[in-house]
Amino acid sequence: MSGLRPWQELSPGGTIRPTDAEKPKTGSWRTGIKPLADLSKCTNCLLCWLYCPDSAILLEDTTFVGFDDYFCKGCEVCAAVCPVGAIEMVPEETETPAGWVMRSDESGS
Amino acid sequence: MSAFAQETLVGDFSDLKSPLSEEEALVQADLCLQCGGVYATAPCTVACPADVDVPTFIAQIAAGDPGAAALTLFEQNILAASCARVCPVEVLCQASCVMNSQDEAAIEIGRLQRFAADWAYANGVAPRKKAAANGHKVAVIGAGPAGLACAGELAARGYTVTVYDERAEVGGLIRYAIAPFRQHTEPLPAEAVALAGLGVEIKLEAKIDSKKALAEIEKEVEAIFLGIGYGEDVLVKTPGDDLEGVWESLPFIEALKDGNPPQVGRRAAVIGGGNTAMDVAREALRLGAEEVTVLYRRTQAEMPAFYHEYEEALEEGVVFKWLTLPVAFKGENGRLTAVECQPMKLGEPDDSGRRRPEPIEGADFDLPVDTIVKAIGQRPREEFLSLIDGLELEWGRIKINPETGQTTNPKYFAAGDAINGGATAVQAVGGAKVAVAGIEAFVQGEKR
Amino acid sequence: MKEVRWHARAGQGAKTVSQLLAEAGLLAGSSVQAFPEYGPERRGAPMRAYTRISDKAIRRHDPVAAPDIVIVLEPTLVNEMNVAEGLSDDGVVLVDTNELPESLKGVNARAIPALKIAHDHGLKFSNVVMLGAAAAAGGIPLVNIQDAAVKKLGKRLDADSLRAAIAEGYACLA
Amino acid sequence: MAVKTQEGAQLLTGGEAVAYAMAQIDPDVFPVYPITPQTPIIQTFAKLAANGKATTEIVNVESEHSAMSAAIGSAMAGARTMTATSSQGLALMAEVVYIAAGMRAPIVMAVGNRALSAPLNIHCDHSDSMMIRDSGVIQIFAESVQEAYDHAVMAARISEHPDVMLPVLVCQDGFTLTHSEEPLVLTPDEDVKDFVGEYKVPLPLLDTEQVTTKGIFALQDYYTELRYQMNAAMEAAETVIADVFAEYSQLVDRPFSMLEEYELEGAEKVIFLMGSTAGTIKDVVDDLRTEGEKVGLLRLVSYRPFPAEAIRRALEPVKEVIVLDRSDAPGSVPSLHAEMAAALYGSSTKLRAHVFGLGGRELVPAEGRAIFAGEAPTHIGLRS
Repeated sequence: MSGLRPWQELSPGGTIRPTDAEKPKTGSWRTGIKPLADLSKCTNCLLCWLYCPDSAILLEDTTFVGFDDYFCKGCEVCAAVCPVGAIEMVPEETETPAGWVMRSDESGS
Repeated sequence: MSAFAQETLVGDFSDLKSPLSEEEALVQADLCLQCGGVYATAPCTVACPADVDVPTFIAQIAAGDPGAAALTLFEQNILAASCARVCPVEVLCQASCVMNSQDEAAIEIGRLQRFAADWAYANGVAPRKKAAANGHKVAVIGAGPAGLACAGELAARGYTVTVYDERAEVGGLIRYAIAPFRQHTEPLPAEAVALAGLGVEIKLEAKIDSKKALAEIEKEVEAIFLGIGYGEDVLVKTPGDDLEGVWESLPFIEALKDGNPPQVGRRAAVIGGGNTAMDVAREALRLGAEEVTVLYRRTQAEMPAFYHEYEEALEEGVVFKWLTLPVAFKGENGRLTAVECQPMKLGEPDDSGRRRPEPIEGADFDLPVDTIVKAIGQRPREEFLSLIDGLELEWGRIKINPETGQTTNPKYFAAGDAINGGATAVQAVGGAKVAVAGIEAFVQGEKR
Repeated sequence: MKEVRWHARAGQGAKTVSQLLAEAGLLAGSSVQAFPEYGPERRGAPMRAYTRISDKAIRRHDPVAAPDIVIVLEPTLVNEMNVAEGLSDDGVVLVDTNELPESLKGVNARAIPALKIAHDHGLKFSNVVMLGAAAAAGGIPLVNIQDAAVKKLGKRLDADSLRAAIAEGYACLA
Repeated sequence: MAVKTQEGAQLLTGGEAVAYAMAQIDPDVFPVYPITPQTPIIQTFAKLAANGKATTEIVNVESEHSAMSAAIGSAMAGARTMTATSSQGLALMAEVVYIAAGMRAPIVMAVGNRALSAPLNIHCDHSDSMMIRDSGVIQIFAESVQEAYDHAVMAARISEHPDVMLPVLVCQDGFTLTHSEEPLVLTPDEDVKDFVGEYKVPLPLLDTEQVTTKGIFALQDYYTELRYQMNAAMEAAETVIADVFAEYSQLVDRPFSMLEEYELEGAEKVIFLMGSTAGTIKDVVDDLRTEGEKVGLLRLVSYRPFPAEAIRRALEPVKEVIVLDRSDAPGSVPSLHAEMAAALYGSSTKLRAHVFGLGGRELVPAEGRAIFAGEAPTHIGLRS
């Protein structure tokens, strides 16, 4: 287990701060499918944002703007919870047409 | 429902949906996901016939500003206070709420609306600002939801509006035909005051029953809005109609709401399967009837009443007899004692696509009752409509251009039950807004 | 050290008086301890309470096994158990009764007509009268026991009656 | 303790006394569920709070599991949090007690120790505390009402110390102390306030400036390290407890120690135990000393952390130590017995052990004498 920190360097009880949490690139876990949103259907209820287990739903202020390529692991939860059927899982290689959002951020920040 | 629970209903005409306290309203408002925004419109707003911006008014309540919430409501629905009580939110906004998809209860939009609108009236918030008079005059016939909404909208835009109604109080069916446990009279008086504040003149007990009377109004104004609704109950002659204890639904409810509650006796029956039949059945329970039976000639599947209304009636102890056609009322000494019923079976589909009920020969029976209320529907005001030149009807309904609310007589516009055959108050408001736009275009265009 | 054991039925106020005796002891400058012995908590069930009063700090926490004073608030208990069990050589058993039962004839026991005294002073319960008697047996000054009782019960009971009833119970042993 | 403690003393039960201490500290939140014999603690505390003595938010939860869960949330959020329980309540809480310790939640909990069912019993033994002995919580046992009160005042300081950050259980014997009235001197409100000080924990959840995640997931990679932290915290706690005891001792002029040595001078046989029975044994020791017997008592105050080194040092010159566990361990030996054996490993001090006091059967002086004399059965007072 190289690269892991010794007990002395861990905060009591394992409290994590955003700054000292490592950022595993869960986006690399996707197995061939990714979510895409049809914005014309999106009512911005943000259930996808509430449910996403990897905080991969991107917002600007309180408006849905897309998915975070770095974190989205393709779990399909967003598509399952979307009450208006605006999110669909598509093959990874699907091109992103206009009105469908997919954002990639290699830095993960 | 147990006899005990049923007994507790007797005399209880309090609101089925209690008002929210300030704290409850805040909690409820905070639950709203605030759908809507830059993409698709929030489903609740889409579902609202009056286009109320639901997420915004709820956000304003959540932010602790019920006054602002009320103004958001009034912007689209000047009768927001009444509609909050009588809207079938279960099948409109609340049915479309995203929470339903989460196995959660829908946000209580109706009660939140009531909270904000009532707060506004209690705190002297005027629903709309009055624009400067624009010199145009419009008459509104009928002070029901369609007429009041039309009058208020026009007045707020600077029109000089006079409303005529044959009854002693405003509100139309809200006042006279909606069950008292939904809305008694409040907040109609406050809404009437608010309309008066916008300059609307309301002439009550002003029945227009001649071409001459109508011509006088026509002379005064540039357009006339018909918010006349439907008239009396559908005429269905049944042997024994003149017995004491036989009622038609509108006089029955009106008597109740006017403070002269009908004596229903121990057993009551209601004929019909619509929302009015459900209301009357539940009123009969509250008036002390121990057994209330709804007689409907088709089955539950064909009932026009909202399913939740049927369910609530069932829960309160109303008994339903399907495929049962009342054929005669029997009595002793001029007083109703029983209704003769003809059981039916469903045959081939009729013109309406519903399977036609056919009598089962020899199966007829007598159901002992003390009161029977016929709630089969209303009939069009054909007599009044015949006074207007060039007005075309379809199935007894006023024919309009759905884009403008304009009738086939260009000076006349219409909305509400008179054009849709009997629907909800909020649909009347929605239709009135269409007509207001139509009237504006009509009178402004004429001037130009 | 004086060790006191109280016998009563749950609900007769034995715990209260066991604590009042301790309170009085404290007022008199002694070290004290008071604790009840609970069984299943049912009104009417026989229960015990204990009080220890000493010139030295009390450290032990075992129940009183060899009492110097036994107080029986409920005379019928005498027929159900040996209330004098473990009584120290110069110990005394005080019973709330008009006449001592046969079974206590060989024991250094005293009948205290506490219920009668309590009634004479308009009190419903005799426990405070027995408290007076216990204080006398334990050598605690009357005023201390009266003060302790009035401090705790004065809100519910008339202070003068309380003082008088306790004094009369105290006098039974004088 | 000498009679001088009587000065300004008042009579309170152990339950009331601990509640007073807690009310004087005035914690922010007190989630709690009632259980005999802890009931007088929360009853008194609630009364004091209702009378304005404390401004605490008392949360009536639906079980002890919820009580400790709420306490963790509260403590993590940044509120000074206390609770109380007993016996089955602690058993129901046990799962969450481990979580509280693992999350390093500085919660103070008053415990009225009581036997565990079955058979159903409401009286004292230490089985409940033993059940969570390895959870990572600090457990301090009182001998008297006064000490239970004092421990309660000191517990917050120990629990909240940045090197410790562990729950502290202020244990007292159920009924024997919780329901026993003894004279005690309350520390003045202001002194308690000053002594305990402001509640400050690092990185509270409600600190929106420094956002944190607590109650994390840790697998093979970090679980060992994070659990090991508690060993370090317990080690630090030994120093912190000693310091806090010393500081408070200065304030109230009463001695405190993690390990009370009573008549160890020249003692050949020494009884080792925890809780209120120590007082009874002290009387026995005094009597036997008068009779010329070289006996003594070593009373364990801090069960966790277990001061093994100090125990070994104290017993160095002693020929025989007799461990009295107030809990049983069917199929093995109970905790104090086993841990004493470990502490003495390689030492020349002989070890003997008994189980006593189960379900409220108090040890009487005669039995104390028999124990010293080596004439007592393994389970004290057992009828056979």
